Amino acid sequence: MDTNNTTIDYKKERVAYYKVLVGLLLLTAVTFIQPHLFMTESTFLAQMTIAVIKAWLIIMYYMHLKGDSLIGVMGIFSLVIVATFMVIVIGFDVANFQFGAESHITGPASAGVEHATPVQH
Amino acid sequence: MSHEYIPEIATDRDGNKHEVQGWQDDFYGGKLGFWLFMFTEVLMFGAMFMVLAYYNTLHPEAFIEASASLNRLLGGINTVILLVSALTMGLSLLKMRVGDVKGAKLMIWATILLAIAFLVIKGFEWRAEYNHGIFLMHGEMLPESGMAFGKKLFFGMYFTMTGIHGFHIIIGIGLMIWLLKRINAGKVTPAHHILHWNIALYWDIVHLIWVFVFPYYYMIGAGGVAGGH
Amino acid sequence: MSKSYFDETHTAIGHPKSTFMQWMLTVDHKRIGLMYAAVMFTFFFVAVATAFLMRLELFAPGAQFIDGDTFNQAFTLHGVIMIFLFIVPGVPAVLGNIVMPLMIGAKDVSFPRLNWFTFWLYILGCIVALASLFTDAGFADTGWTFYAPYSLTTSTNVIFTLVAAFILGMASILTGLNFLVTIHRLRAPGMTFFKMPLFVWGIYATAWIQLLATPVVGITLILAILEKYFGIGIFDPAKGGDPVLFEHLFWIYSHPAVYLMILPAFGIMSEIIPTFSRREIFGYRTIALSSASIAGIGYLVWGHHLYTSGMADTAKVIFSFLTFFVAIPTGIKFYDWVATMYKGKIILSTPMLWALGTIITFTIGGLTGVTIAMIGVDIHLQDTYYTVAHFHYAMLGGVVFLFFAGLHYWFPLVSGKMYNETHAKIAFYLQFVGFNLLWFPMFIAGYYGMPRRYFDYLPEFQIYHQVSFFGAVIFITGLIYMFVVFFKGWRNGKPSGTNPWNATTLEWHMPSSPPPLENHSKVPYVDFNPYEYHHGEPVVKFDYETMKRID
Amino acid sequence: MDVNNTLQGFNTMAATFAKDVDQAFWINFWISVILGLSVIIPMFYFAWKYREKNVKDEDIENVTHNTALEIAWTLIPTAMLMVLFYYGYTSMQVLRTMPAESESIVVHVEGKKWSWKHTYEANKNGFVHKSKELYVPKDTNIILKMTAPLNDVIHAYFVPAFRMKEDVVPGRVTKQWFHSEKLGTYDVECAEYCGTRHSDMYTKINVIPKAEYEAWFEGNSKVGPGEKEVEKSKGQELYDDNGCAGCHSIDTDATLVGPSLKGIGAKHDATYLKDAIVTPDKDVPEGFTAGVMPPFALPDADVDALVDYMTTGK
Ligand code: HEA
Ligand code: HEA
Ligand code: HEC
Ligand code: CUA
Ligand SMILES: [Cu+2]
Repeated sequence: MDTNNTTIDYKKERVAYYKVLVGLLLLTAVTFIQPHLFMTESTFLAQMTIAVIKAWLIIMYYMHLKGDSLIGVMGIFSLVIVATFMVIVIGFDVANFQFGAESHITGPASAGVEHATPVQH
Repeated sequence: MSHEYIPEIATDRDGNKHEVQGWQDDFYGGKLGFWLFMFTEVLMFGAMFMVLAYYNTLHPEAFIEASASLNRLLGGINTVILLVSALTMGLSLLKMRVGDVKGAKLMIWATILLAIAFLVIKGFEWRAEYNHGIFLMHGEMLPESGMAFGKKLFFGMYFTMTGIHGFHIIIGIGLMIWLLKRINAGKVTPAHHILHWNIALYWDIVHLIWVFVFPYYYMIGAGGVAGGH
Repeated sequence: MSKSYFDETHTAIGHPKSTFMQWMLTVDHKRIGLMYAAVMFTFFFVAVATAFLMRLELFAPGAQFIDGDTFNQAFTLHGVIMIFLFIVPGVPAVLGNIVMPLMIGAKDVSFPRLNWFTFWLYILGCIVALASLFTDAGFADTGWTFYAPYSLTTSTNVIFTLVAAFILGMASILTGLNFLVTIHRLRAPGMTFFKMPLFVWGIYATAWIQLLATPVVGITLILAILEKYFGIGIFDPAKGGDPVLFEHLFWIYSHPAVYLMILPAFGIMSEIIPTFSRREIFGYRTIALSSASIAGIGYLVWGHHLYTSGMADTAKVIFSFLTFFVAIPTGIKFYDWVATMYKGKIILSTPMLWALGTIITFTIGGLTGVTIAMIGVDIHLQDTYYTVAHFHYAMLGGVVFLFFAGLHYWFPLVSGKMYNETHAKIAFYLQFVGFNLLWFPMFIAGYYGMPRRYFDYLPEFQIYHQVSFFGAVIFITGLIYMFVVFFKGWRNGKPSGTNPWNATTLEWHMPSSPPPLENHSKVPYVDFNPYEYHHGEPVVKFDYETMKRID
Repeated sequence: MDVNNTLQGFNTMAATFAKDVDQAFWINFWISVILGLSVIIPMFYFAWKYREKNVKDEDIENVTHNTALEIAWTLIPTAMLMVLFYYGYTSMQVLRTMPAESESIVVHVEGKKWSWKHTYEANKNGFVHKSKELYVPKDTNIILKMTAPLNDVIHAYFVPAFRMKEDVVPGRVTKQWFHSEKLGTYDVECAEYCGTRHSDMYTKINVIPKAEYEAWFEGNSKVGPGEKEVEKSKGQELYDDNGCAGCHSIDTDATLVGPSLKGIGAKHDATYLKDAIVTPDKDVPEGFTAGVMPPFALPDADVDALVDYMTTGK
């Protein structure tokens, strides 16, 4: 089991840190030009994809998870759980929101023009 | 437990010896524990992202509009600040591990400064929003204002999540100051640096959260309303 | 005589001389477990008192001696204490703390000082929870579910309760974290996952739920607080917020939480059945893995609490479908336990009586859970007493009964003494009869449409409530009786010796009774399965000085 | 409402789908009995057969596996569970598949602390019926569109005799429907906890013959069919419509949730009373807490009418 507690080569490790930083900075730059450059029809997806790549870099190199399969598996397990929550709630409940057209919170009133003060009739 | 811990030995029936892991001096255990703690953070923010996605699905246009109105320049600067601070924190741990205690302390100080800079910029952002009438319990966010539901919810979550993230940064600063004290007291040393290691991990997760908070709030509207979902 | 953990201890800070401070600052897992038990025991009287108050009030329709608001506060107090202060920390914090490290041959948990801190966090949570009883606005009247928008608009002191639930959640997370690391790191050499006793498996599965579900309710409570005091809007329909979202977030935690309660309790069952059948357990692996799969599937079924909430029908169907799959691994466990009795030698000691009693009561609780997992039927039964009866059968007739079984089972281990078996058995029968009288009529009342959280009800239902009341009297009598038996056993029971039940797992291989401070004198090497019996005798024997096998 | 209400028809099956739900329940019941006994009978049998006295230590056997049995007790219950899922699903479908609005009567339901209000669509004369109890014709589809005021809480419209229930959520519209084949009066209970008078939030569904319903619906009577119309002042009407009676008694001194309003005119002037309705938290009488009574944003004329009603009883 890799405990990351062994002796290390300072120079080599430092170079790795800088390399990752450059990568992250580049990706940040990409987030800024993306809306004007590519996947403009779905900024959201593009942005989230970039975020996932950034997160992966941080986890693997800055947080030294590379080579640690136990924690890695546990981490994936927790992510899967969060993802499942999302899929169920967003994919099944909200996607089939019932009687939305008549409801106040989703209906035409949500344009916000109508005053939202609770009114008793 | 300052005195040296000598692991116990268990002997099986064939006389082979097996080293026993005690709770004392368990570096990997300490790290594992901290990672587990970070998973709880993932779930906490995961739940908040779920709330965000919930309303995003109900009000896609309003979300993009609201996102477009955030200050991307300040958000971007803050992203870079956090990126660099993750580097300084990493370097400090690296220096600690190779025995350069002084350098490690220096790097922690650098991280603290960057963290404060982050908070200051965030403060300016919030103030500007306040002046635009967008703040909790204020102006456009009141129930009687005419702002669209989607926007209200977007900003409600924006203040909540950046607020809780900012709170994590403040905690992080506290932790780093504590770490410096422990280093000075000789409790955290190159041979025994699990605390340093875990605080570095904490700082990374604070950063990691921002990696998702930033695009979700600042960038999804960057392409204008056309760049929908 | 050698020193036991009652005589000496490690402390978190300094080296206090007074016994009292030694207890307050102790990091020893056994002492911490005992302190949890003592505190829960105190709160249990509060919760039982409120439960009894409700039963008394419901004896006849109309107001008897408390008003509606007080009744609402009573069931909230009862629910909050029972759930957050008692049953969620319950088995893990008491028996998990005391027994789990012993079972895996560890000296303590991985983070003893964190364990100490967690205990005090728990105390803090309890204090905050009960503090609002003494404020002007009074205890929350929201029910333990804190549904928005009610909890956001009521004038009672919900903030205290929300904060308390958050703190208790933190404590629960930290306990789970501590146990996970302990189980991963501190198992005795040779003890692979499939050589762990099944109670440890239960604790392990539970710890994952504590770790990965509690944060969701934590943040939900924070969001509710922010909503109430800063108006962030997410649960406020006037700003477009959706109250149903709160229900999602709440049950994302609170459903897994019910498995968090039951899994360690099932673990207790898996210890007791083989010991008192004097034979190896049937289907060790399936029991172990079913704990894991119950925990896993348990994450996906929270929506069965939302069948009538206005959630999308598609989502209901999916949740209903998934819900049924929890019953399968649970069923496998039950069949395995019963099969364990086959060709064994059944010794009906008190722990075994409790375990067998639970097989009956939890089967009823679980199968009625399956009834309300059917959407169409639950639309009728949701929020009626049928549901209330279901969860009391599951929680009281499942978790609490098994908790009691565990208390009887490990009582000699912890105290070094034996309680009076005859009296303990009488207490069991009283409670078993009382319990069924108390809750079974409620299934019928619920089926006929008696809604829950009703201070007042239609006269048709009176008969059920009255039977129930008498059940409660019998039950609580038995309960008090049982604690008297424990108390007497603790004061002047006969010394039990280290292994009074002829059990096989490691916690019964102690050098002395009660166990010494750092548990086993040496860490054993584990090259055997947890329940090895041969002709009714434990196979594995140790020399307690060196912890070498001598069989 | 006083508590001498009796729950009518809780054990009758009055709606068309009640029999589907009951069928599902009883199928479940018998499957549960079988599955439960499959655990409990062997348990008792083994506990008796292998009781301590009966077994010699040498006879104990460590049986730990039996693949055929294990597969059986996994697959058979699974199959049974799928049967249950199926019936749960189909019974839900009949409950949740709304009939076409053109072939049904649509009634709007508002649930609030602590009263129910039913509002019908306008009839031929353009008159809109509003009623506390629901009146519906036999053998007709009824759709209920339900909601609660934005500053209110969640309730649930539960009709035990029909086996139906759905939450009434502020900000959302939820629906349910029924089709009753039996004349009668059936109780409606509030099944989602909503505070002080949650257990008094009853109303009734009156299933009446079609002709009687038609006659009532097309008329302009302000009360239910068959009831004598009593002359009501505007103020009294408003008092009923807004559910004031849910919290205040006006004929007696009884304190429900808010103070009794009997003789309130003698204690306070009109300005005070107006404020008490529009901004109730301004002056809170002793023994009551702010925040319970919701503010009523009514037109001035209505507030005046209410105040008149409270002070003069007209
Ligand atoms: C310890 C706690 C505990 C446990 C273990 C369970 C177990 C289960 N529960 Fe329960 N439940 C609660 C505590 C618990 N529950 C609480 C507290 C509430 C209400 C909260 C509130 O609203 O305040 C609730 C509410 C609740 C509801 C919502 C009711 C409503 O509000 O309308 C539902 C619906 O599906 C449900 C289902 C189930 C199911 C399917 C199981 C299954 O896990 C049961 C599995 C067990 C068995 C099936 C029995 C044993 C097996 C056999 C004998 C083998 C053969 C049988 C088969 C294979 C079927 N529960
Ligand atoms: C662990 C969970 C638990 C337990 C044990 C009980 C036990 C009891 N409950 Fe409980 N009950 C709930 C959890 C529990 N309840 C919940 C969550 C609700 C819903 C609240 C809501 O609606 O919000 C509820 C609601 C509820 C109602 C419905 C209120 C309503 O809807 O109108 C009623 C009515 O009579 C009731 C009565 C009782 C009674 C008479 C007992 C008796 O059986 C009491 C006897 C007491 C015990 C059996 C205690 C067991 C021992 C201990 C707790 C401590 C031991 C500790 C050590 C030794 C270390 N309860
Ligand atoms: C949800 C419950 C509720 C409803 C509905 C309600 N009230 Fe009240 N009312 C209260 C409470 C509680 C108080 C006392 C606290 C306060 O003044 O806010 C009160 C106070 C009052 C007072 C002041 C009494 C005094 O002695 O000072 C008046 C007048 C009043 N209500 C009139 C009305 C009218 C008219 C309506 C209907 C349009 C109404 N209320 C609806 C709960 C309610
Ligand atoms: Cu309205 Cu309960
Ligand atoms: Cu559940």
